[in-house]
Amino acid sequence: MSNTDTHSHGGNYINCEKGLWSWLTTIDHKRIALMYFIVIMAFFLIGGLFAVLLRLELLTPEPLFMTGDAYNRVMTLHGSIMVFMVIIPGVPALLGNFALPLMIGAKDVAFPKLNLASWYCLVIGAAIAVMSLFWGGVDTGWTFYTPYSGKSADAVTFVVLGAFVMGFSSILTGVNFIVTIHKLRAPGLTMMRLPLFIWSLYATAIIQVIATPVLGITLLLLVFERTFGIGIFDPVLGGDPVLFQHFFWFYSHPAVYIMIIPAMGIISEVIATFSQKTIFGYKAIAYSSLAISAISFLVWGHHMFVSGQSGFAGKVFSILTMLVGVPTAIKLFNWVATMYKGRVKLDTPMLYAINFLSLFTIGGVTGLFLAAFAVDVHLHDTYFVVAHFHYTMLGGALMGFFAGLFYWFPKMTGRYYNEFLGRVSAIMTFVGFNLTFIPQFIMGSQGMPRRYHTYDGVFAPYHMASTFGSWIVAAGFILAIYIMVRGMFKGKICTEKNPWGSTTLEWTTDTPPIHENFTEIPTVTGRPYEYR
Amino acid sequence: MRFLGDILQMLFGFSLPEQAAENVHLVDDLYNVIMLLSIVGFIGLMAVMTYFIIRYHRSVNNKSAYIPHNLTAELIWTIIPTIIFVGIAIWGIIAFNKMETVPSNAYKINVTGKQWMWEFTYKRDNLEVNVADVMYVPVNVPVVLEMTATDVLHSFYVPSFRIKRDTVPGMKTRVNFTATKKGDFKIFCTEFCGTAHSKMRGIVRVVSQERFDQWLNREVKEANISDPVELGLRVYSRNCATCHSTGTNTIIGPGLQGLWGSERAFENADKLVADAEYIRESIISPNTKIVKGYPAKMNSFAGLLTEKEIDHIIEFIKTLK
Amino acid sequence: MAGHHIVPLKTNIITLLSLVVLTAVTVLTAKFIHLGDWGNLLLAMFIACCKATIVFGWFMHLKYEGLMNRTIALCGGAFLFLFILFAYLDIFFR
Amino acid sequence: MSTASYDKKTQAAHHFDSLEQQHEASKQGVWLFMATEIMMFGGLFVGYFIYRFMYHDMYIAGGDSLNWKLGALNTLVLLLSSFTMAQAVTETMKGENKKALKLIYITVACAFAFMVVKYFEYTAKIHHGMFPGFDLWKPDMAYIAEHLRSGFSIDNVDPANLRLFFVLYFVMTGLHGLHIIIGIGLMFWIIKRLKNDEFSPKYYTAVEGVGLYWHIVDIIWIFLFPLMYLI
Repeated sequence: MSNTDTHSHGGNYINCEKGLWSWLTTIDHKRIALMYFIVIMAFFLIGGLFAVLLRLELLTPEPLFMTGDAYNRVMTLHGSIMVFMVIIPGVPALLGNFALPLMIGAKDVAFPKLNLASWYCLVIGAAIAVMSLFWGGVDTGWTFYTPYSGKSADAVTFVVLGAFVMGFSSILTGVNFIVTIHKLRAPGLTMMRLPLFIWSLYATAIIQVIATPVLGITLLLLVFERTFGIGIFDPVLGGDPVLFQHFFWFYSHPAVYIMIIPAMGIISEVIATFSQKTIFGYKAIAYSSLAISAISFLVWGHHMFVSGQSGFAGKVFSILTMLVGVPTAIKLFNWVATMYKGRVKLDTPMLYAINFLSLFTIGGVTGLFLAAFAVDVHLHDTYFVVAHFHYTMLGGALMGFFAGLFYWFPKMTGRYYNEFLGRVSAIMTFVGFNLTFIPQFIMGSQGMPRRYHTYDGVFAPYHMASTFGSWIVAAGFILAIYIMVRGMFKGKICTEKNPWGSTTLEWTTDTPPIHENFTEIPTVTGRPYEYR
Repeated sequence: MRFLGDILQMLFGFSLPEQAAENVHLVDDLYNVIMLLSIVGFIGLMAVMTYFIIRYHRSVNNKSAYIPHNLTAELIWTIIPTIIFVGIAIWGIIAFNKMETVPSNAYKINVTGKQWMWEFTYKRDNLEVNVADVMYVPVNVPVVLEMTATDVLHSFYVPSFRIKRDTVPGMKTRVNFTATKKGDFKIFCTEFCGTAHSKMRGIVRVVSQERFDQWLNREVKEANISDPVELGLRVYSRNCATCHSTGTNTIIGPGLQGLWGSERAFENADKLVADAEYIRESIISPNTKIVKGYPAKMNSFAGLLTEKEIDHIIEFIKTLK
Repeated sequence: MAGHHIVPLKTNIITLLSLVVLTAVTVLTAKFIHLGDWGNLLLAMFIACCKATIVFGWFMHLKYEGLMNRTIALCGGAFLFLFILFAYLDIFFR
Repeated sequence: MSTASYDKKTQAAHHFDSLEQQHEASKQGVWLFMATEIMMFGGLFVGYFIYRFMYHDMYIAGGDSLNWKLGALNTLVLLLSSFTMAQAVTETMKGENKKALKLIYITVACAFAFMVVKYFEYTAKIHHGMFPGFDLWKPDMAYIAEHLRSGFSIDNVDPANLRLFFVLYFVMTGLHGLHIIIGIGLMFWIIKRLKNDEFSPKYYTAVEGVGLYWHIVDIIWIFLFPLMYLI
């Protein structure tokens, strides 16, 4: 039934074609995933370097080695690189691209050329954004709030244009995934038999398609304001800076769910496999992914409780924000319930999954403080918020991302990574992360504001502890990436189709998969997690 | 609720700043309740998870059960979190409403946030007094702040009063509090506003009513003194002090000591002797002549300073030998 | 398959005429009937929505399409409406 | 007429099972892309509604100073082009590539007509100093007062806020014009392929995709016209 294709010949997808040109013009989703790996890991290291520089600078209340402007630029670059170039493309583009067609029994994504185009969008957009460094960097914070971003002499236009182009990478990936999930499922694979990682990619794709265009038009208006001098958000002409915040957060809050829902999908897969037990409440987890992506469009106002938004709007947003917390709580309970009466094994992916469970639970409950109106008035724009979103983004999205990377590593590269060092890196990141961000919660509740280059002496001990923690978490992640890169080239060869004993489709084909994924398309008979 | 705060403080050091205004206990009580619920929830979930990992580890248990779902359990952990979360939201809204209602006899002070300093304007029988960085406030008197900004977004935040509101250029925002404790309380700017965002701090000085009236009378009297150098000092302290020192050291801009009559070298113009015309021009449009080695960071003060005030500054700079 | 429904010329002409008529209606109501600023705005938007649904239905074959494409078109409109609603929520009560 | 460069497409790409599945997939992909177009222009419409609520008199003054007759003409031109595009899709589905080619030519002609009318409108506005960008903003208040409808007075029209109306006017209609130009490019692509006689009743995905895009651009103008010119 699968018609033979002219240019697929022996060997797996990595060595079936040689030469850089064959990689740069590939339309094979697995190769595009590896190309995303290189780009995303490079930017993760650069962003992480900026984070360590920031923490080093904040070791003492007085400036250490940066001026005010330099600190603002490093702070903005850390934010922009991590958000636009690492976490938003991270799980969906890298692991989604690799695993989606394999898990639904398809030969490739629906629009392979579009898939390659979204990789180029990310690379070109990132190049444009990085060009801003040559014109003095950007010092507006990754949120580009007007009127400061309209007036700042820095090269804001470059980063904004870069983010605009990278937005297309996100939109095209979203379109690709929705059509693939709808049209290319293997025979017998109904929607309710889809693995939960596919459900999470589907929910994420909906957000990517609906929310990213609004960011596109917002950034375009900001570029017009800076280049043509039309002052749409400029208060001198009566423009309303709070309107920019509405536009920006209408995208950026669903964007934080683009970051976390795919990671949740990976956690469902990893916990089911490493507990060797059927996932608990399959329907509940699948529908809560959709519920989160639906409600996420109605909650953006909780970023603007104190920004001049009307009190009434704040109250409505406060209640809706609490509602978006409920599906997340349901997922957490279902994951822990999956471990009940299972056969739990603590390999590296499972350790990262447990990192996710613990850190993301803290991230979730601290969200309650910020969603309660009166408490947010006190805690808004303090280090409490910084710690909250690092717990959800780094503790949640990135831990899920690394769990997925280690989980699919044998299938992607056909080699094993060093298991012992993997576990060490999981523990190091957990310890270092908590040492970095628990003190920030305490500082934040005492009123230490965000984005401060010099601060009040009373907060010095907390900053010091946080800086020490940042060294440990940086070492942990560098070790994790080192293990993966070394494993790719020197790891023990893995030809076993199903090293972890999982029941989803991607483990039925050989390691690493051939160009067309399956020699013949499997037919699915039961639900995805049938661990009898 | 008070004992709850003390227990938590003892346990986790999550001490909130001191309670120096009315209605602050509302925020602290809700904060402590959420903290308690979070700690109980988190430790509970982690304990159950750890128990499952140890009890059902692969080395101990070799047969995993087939439990696809359990309706009662799922209903419980859907309904209970919804009730708790929405309950917290409603409590937060009620607390906000109470903090938000402005009593009718509130004393009005105008706050203006400008790039990297706070300015407060008091009205006393149709006379306006501008004060920088330190805001005097009578104790146990409800105060309402009507705030705006002149250039970019700032945010007026006093942790001890648990109040915070952005100051938006072109828009009036208000926040109100009733100070209950005397003393100095820190003001922070919490909306990113550029180079010296972290230096934009001030103090709320809560004093007794008599002490406040005495201070205000002195300020009003000072407001209409005639000596230009004295006035020049006042204008300098309110607008220029953050970036230019009266000595020779650089804060962000060049120091002003010995400026009058000295020769100035520029990045984009040829040298000239500093005179009244040069000082006036560098206040109105600073970027036409940028002193060598300094960034073009200064905003124009056109429209912010009257001609008279610029004259006073020039007189004041003349005295800086 | 539902996708291959051929829309006859007659239907296309009727659709075009109805759109032209509705354009005339919207011009006339806006120019000569004054219902106050909110009235005019809502009326104009209502007529524009009718025209949009006509174009969606007949010109873009949504009437003959499966459920999925209709939900996509509906989602686009619904999320935009929610965005406008919540933005107004802030501006009204400021 | 050069013979078709390759035989009529009867075989789907390697990862699709059938041509039918590929057609449905690409149509769904185009529909998702249309949702992104709706959301992108939606952002501008939200900006328009908010500023209209905040500066109502300025929007009435700005709207009245536009020439609504040209707007109405443009609307009719676009509706006609929508009709010819829809009919072209029908003809391709019936295999009548010749007729479809003629209809697409008419659509391209309408698109050019639309851009020409737009050019005259823009030059008239810039002539009256109403372009909000660079330093061309020298609003000719007399011209605006003269066109202002009864019941509204010119003195509560603040030129600074009026500039906001023209910012949105030029951004929205400019971006819409850009989409028309992209549409013209797409249609030339379809014309080239029609000339190659590539389409057949079994394979006409590209024509339908460009048709959907063109109808969405028409719908955006259907909303833009009353908001800007009439109310």
